[in-house]
Amino acid sequence: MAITSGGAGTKSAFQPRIVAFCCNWCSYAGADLAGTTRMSYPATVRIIRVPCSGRIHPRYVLRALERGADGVLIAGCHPGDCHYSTGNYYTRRRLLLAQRLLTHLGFDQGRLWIRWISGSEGAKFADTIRDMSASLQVLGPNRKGRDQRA
Amino acid sequence: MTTARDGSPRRRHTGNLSSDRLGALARAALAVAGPDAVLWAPRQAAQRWAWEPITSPDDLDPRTWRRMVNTRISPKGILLPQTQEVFSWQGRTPKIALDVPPPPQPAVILGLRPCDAVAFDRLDEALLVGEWPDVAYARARSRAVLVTFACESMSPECMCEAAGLSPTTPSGDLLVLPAGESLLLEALTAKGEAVLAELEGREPMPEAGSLVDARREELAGAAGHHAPGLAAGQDWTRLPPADPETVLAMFGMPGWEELARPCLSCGLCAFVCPTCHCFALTDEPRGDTGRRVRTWDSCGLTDFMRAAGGHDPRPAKAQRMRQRFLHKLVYHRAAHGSLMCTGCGRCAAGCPAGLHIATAAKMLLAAAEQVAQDALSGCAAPGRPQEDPQ
Amino acid sequence: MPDAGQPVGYPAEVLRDLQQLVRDCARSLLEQGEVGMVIGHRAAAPYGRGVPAFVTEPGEAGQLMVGPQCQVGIGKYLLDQTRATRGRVAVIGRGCDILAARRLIADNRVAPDQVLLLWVPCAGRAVPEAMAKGGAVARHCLQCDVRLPEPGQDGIEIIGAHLAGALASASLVGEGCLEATAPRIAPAGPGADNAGDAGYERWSGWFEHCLRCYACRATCPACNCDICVLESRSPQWVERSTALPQQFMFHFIRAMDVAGRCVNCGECERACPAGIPLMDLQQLVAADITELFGVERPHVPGEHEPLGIFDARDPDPERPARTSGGGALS
Amino acid sequence: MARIGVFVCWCGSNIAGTVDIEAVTRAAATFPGVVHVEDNRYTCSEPGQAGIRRAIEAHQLERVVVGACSPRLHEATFRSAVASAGLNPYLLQIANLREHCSWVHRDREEATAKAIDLVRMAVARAARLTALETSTVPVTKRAVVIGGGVAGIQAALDIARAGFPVTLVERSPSLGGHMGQLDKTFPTLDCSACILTPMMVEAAAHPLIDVRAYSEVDKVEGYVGNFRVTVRSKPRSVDRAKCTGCGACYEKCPVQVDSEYDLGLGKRRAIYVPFAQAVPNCATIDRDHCLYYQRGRCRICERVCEAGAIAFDQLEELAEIEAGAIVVATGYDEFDPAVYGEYGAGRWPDIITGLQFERLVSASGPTGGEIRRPSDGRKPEAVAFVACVGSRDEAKGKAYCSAACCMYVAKQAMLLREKMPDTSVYVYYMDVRAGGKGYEEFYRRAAGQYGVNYVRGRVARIYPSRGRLVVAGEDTLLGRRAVVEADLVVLAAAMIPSAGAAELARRLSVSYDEDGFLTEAHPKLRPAETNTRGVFLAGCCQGPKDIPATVAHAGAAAAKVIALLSRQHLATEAMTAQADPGRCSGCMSCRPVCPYGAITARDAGGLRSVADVNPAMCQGCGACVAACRNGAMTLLGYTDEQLLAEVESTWR
Repeated sequence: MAITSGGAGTKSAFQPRIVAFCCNWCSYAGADLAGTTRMSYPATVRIIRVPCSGRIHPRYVLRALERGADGVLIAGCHPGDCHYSTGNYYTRRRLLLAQRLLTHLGFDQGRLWIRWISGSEGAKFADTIRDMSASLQVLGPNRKGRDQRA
Repeated sequence: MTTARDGSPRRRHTGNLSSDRLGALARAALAVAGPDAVLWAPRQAAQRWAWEPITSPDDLDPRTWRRMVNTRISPKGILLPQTQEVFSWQGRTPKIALDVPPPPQPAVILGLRPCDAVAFDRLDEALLVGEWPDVAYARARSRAVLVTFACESMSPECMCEAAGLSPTTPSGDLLVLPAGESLLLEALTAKGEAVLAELEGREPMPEAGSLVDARREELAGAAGHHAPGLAAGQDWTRLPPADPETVLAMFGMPGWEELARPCLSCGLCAFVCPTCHCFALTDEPRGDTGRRVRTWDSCGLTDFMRAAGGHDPRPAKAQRMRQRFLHKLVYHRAAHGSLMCTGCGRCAAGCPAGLHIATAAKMLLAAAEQVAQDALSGCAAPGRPQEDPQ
Repeated sequence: MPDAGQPVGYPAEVLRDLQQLVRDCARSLLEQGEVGMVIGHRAAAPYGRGVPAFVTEPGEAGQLMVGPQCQVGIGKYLLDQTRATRGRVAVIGRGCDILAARRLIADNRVAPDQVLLLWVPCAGRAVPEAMAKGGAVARHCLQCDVRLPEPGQDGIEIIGAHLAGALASASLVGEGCLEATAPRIAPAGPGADNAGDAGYERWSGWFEHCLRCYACRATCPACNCDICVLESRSPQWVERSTALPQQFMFHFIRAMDVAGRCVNCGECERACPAGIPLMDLQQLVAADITELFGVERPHVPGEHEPLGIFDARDPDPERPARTSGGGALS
Repeated sequence: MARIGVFVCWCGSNIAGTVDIEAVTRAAATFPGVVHVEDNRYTCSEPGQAGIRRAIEAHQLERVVVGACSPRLHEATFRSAVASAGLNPYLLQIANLREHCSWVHRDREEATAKAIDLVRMAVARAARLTALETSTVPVTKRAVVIGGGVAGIQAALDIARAGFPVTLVERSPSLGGHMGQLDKTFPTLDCSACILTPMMVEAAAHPLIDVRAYSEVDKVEGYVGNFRVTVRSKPRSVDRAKCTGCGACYEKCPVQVDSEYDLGLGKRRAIYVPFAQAVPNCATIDRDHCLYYQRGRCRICERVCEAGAIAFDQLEELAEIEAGAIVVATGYDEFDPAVYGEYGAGRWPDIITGLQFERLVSASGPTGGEIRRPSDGRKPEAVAFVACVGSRDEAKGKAYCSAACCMYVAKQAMLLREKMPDTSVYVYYMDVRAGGKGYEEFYRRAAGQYGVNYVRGRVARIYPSRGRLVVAGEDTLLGRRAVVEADLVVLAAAMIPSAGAAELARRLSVSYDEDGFLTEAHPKLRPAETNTRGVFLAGCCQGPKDIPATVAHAGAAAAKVIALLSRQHLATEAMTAQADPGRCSGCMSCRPVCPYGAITARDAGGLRSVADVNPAMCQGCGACVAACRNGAMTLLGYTDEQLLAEVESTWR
């Protein structure tokens, strides 16, 4: 059931959809590095570039799930390395809480991933997408809070 | 020989049904409403009575309804849904295709209280009378069968008598007067006739005849049948016909500001009200597809009147509240001759700030009397209204 | 007071004394021109429940009442009244009213020097439906930790401190009210019975009945924006239609925006015509805030909002969270 | 609906090899607003860019979407291309078809499907882009350097040498700082004063440097390029213009007090020049001890001063200085070893700190360089040094290493052995950190040819006995007690931020760590900058450093300042936050999360106040937007509408 790297080869019945919000300075650069070093990960992710993970309000997580995502990834600089010095610390608090709130509402905790990926961690970005895709395949498509017309 | 509520001439038609045969009544009504009709009835869930679609009519037990004064939320949503698709679209101009949703399934609304049944008459006046009837509502309404149950008890929230109604007001298509172990039925419209006929077709049923009037007398005289709340002793039908002078006087009353002070500008009163029918039209695009929906709105909400560009003719909550109460007690009456409030009491019970329509009514009655007296004593009319409360 | 149902277990004479103190205090405040208005409660039909009273004349002070029938939270009225009134505005209220006022001050919506807060001890407040039966105390009052005034807070005076003890010992639950006071939702999270699908079904069941009447927002002291994002058309986070996804978005946004700012007054739940147990959500979140960020009593407005500060040692989603329920799936 | 043009890049075979370009262009043509689609082998090439320009004109494009490599590579390129066609450069959106698609996916079908999604998202976002302008702010061509130690002097000189005026503010009566108190410096053992004094003199003499000694920074307002610094000059009671520094006054002054410069080991008069090479060489009256100020009579100095420089009625001066940049060089203080009761510092006069030892061994010191016990003036026969007093000790001191102690202890031990070969020297240490050019060799020389006894282990306690000091410790290498009878004990006390540094940091809205050291903008890449644009760090205020590191740091700060001041105007970020005054309810939840202090509350009338963002200070991170509950705060270029457009078009 696990996705083989690159999503090529064995295509499983269900390909999860991941919306990833990546901060411009670390995680987006990390994703770029994964590309420049020709790593491969499943074609399950759509990256949205933001200046800092601190820009992302938890609303975006639910909106993404509502409009068709099976999982949401929030990726930022490692705590302490934020380009804007503190943004990701607030992100960490806000999204940890959002994750709790979502579980209280009955959403699967694994729908929201929060990861710190630096500009030099192309491999970590690829691994994250691989792991996340695999675990979302186990969880299956998200039906909760999902707009059926989306 | 009398005329039915819907104007159709008829011989008085009644029936006497044992209360454990309620299921039969329900099925008869369903048969009249049509093959794919849905049965709605009050059901208790999480300590509250709510209107729910019923799949097994035989489980209904009228005795349990005796514990219910009324549902927390009015039944208006059954025929006037809070969210209603007007049409959906596909594609982009110039190649765009519109699609109108199919008509709703016919509804049988069983167990209505008179205040809520009368409320549908008010909605009819507001939405069906005139040159441009509300198509969607008309479709739902014309195919619905309303079976009203007279109230055997009242709560401190009840105000129907102040609104000129009573726990036994003939309303809906069929009025049911519970009497011990039997249900006394009285057809009030052609649909009601049809239901009784249907019922008789299935099994012989005795006429209730004079029992109906006796029971009505009985219920009317019964203790606890007089609105115990703030509205006790008020009679809103005594509000004068809305001649311009009186309306101006009421409009200009300085009391609105004070009355509205506690108001929190939520929409609860309108959303629980059985007669409020304002709505908003919004589009819900999804890429190249989408739909236009109409949803309940409330004149109490801050953005109700806000126009594109930001202008708001009623920026102050006192203005919004005045609009609401005058519409309920004066404006609609001027247009259609009836009060827009049936005294169900939901707004008063539910208002998070403890606001009460009877307080406003009291104020209006006083103002009207003042005008009348001034007229008698020949002194000058109040003239121009005061500044809008801001 | 008309047809007041005095809940079982309340020491009536204590309330009477307290009420006298409140009336005297309000009267003298107005007489001496200390304040331009006193916000409190007065009795009104039905049930003789306590509704907001806005007293501006010393002579009107006699209408003020205290006790479990005072259902309506009055702290939030400072938002309007401080702007509409000449002179300071006094709030004579219970712990939750005081916290509501402090919320507005902390949120920069009301200037501290515009208000005078008078804290009256409380023995919980009644549930509307249960009033007729003799009154039941609202669920969240059972967990309330501000029933008795906390001395030594600047800008806050206490009325009837000597009566607090008597009220503290008062039984909180009235006749036939147990079902009204029983918690409806147990904490969610992995393992909990309402985690995952069960929890989702449960909340769907509640949200299906949400009328989007905004009563929860209108009564919430933490929801004090002049213009609300829930009604914003651009960006439009919530559509007007009452489809389930929209309901979840509506309540998620509200819960998230008041997270760490909720004063635990229970107004949202009291006001909800659909009876949605909104306080469950808030109390779960409050517990999380304490557990995750070590913020004690997050419902008491402090110098910083829990989400407006951070600690470099906050639990990290990449490492397994401290306890079940939180942290990222790893 | 804006007219959108889509340009899909093959990037040779880099994209085209995995992505079916033809399919992407076909799909793109159907997206809302798209009126033109074309593909190029290399869109970033000159012909490719020319193609964009042509299309903008030919099809009156209002938005441009480029499907190519990462925006981190060519966003600037394409923006200028768009701009050259007369379109606002911010009306461009890039879809990352290479790094995020063709290079990471092998399956052509999947990659193509994803590429189409990425272009759709870009188109949806582009439709909601708005034209943005970068505004500019003028730059005041002056720097203020706070702190007159070696870091401040170095920074001031570098900036002045580049031709920019500098105001150098020093709290004490003279420049020099701690380096001025040192005797010799490691690893070269050259005399500290000999290398510092010329710098001090040059600074004082430099036409572009305005030295304000005996002064402090009161207030800092404004922002990068436009600071207003209020400097308060304390009254010296001596006319600096007239004073020749002849010294007659302090010869005659009857009052003696402990000398700050000699750290209590020596005395000075109530009117004094802190040390011989002081700059400015101008006397100062210590009003707290001067008889005239205390008792109302004396005025001997006034009588003996031939220059007539004494000015008892001098008042403090407040000067508001306009500056474009600020350098913080407030340096360090010595950690108070009294915290370690067991070491007896402060209780026994012969237990001194490293800095005190410098004065003791210095030829300009109270003993003229003769090493004598403070208590009885005897020559010490045995001296013990204790390293890491306060450093590397989370329990009682500081967690960090003070970086310079190991080396200066070695240096001081050497100097001792040089001056008094028959004095035995012991050094108690945890480990010797000699990372630096020539440092390790230096330490080996001390331990080797200079015969300094290094004892690895912490000292348990120090107590007097029979006129000497017993240093009881443990030799962890030999695993036995190491007890030494010494006549003098030197505690290498940790470096801590100088008093008031945190207060200053708050005034500059610069953050500082739990130890009070000011925080740099980035630990690796921006060590001399802070998160407050226009404020820079030099020397130990940022963390413990030795002299070479301090000077290097100061030079780095100076370079940044020069780069800043050499600009006529500063372009502000185009993508900054903006508060909608109509929607903002003034809760100011945005203020605390802004790392740049760019948000203030503005009175909006009617008892309302609203948030206000200073675009010159905002760096566009968007933290305030996420903190704003009702959507009053917007980040231009990353608005909710734009991001939601992407989210909602992700798979459709």
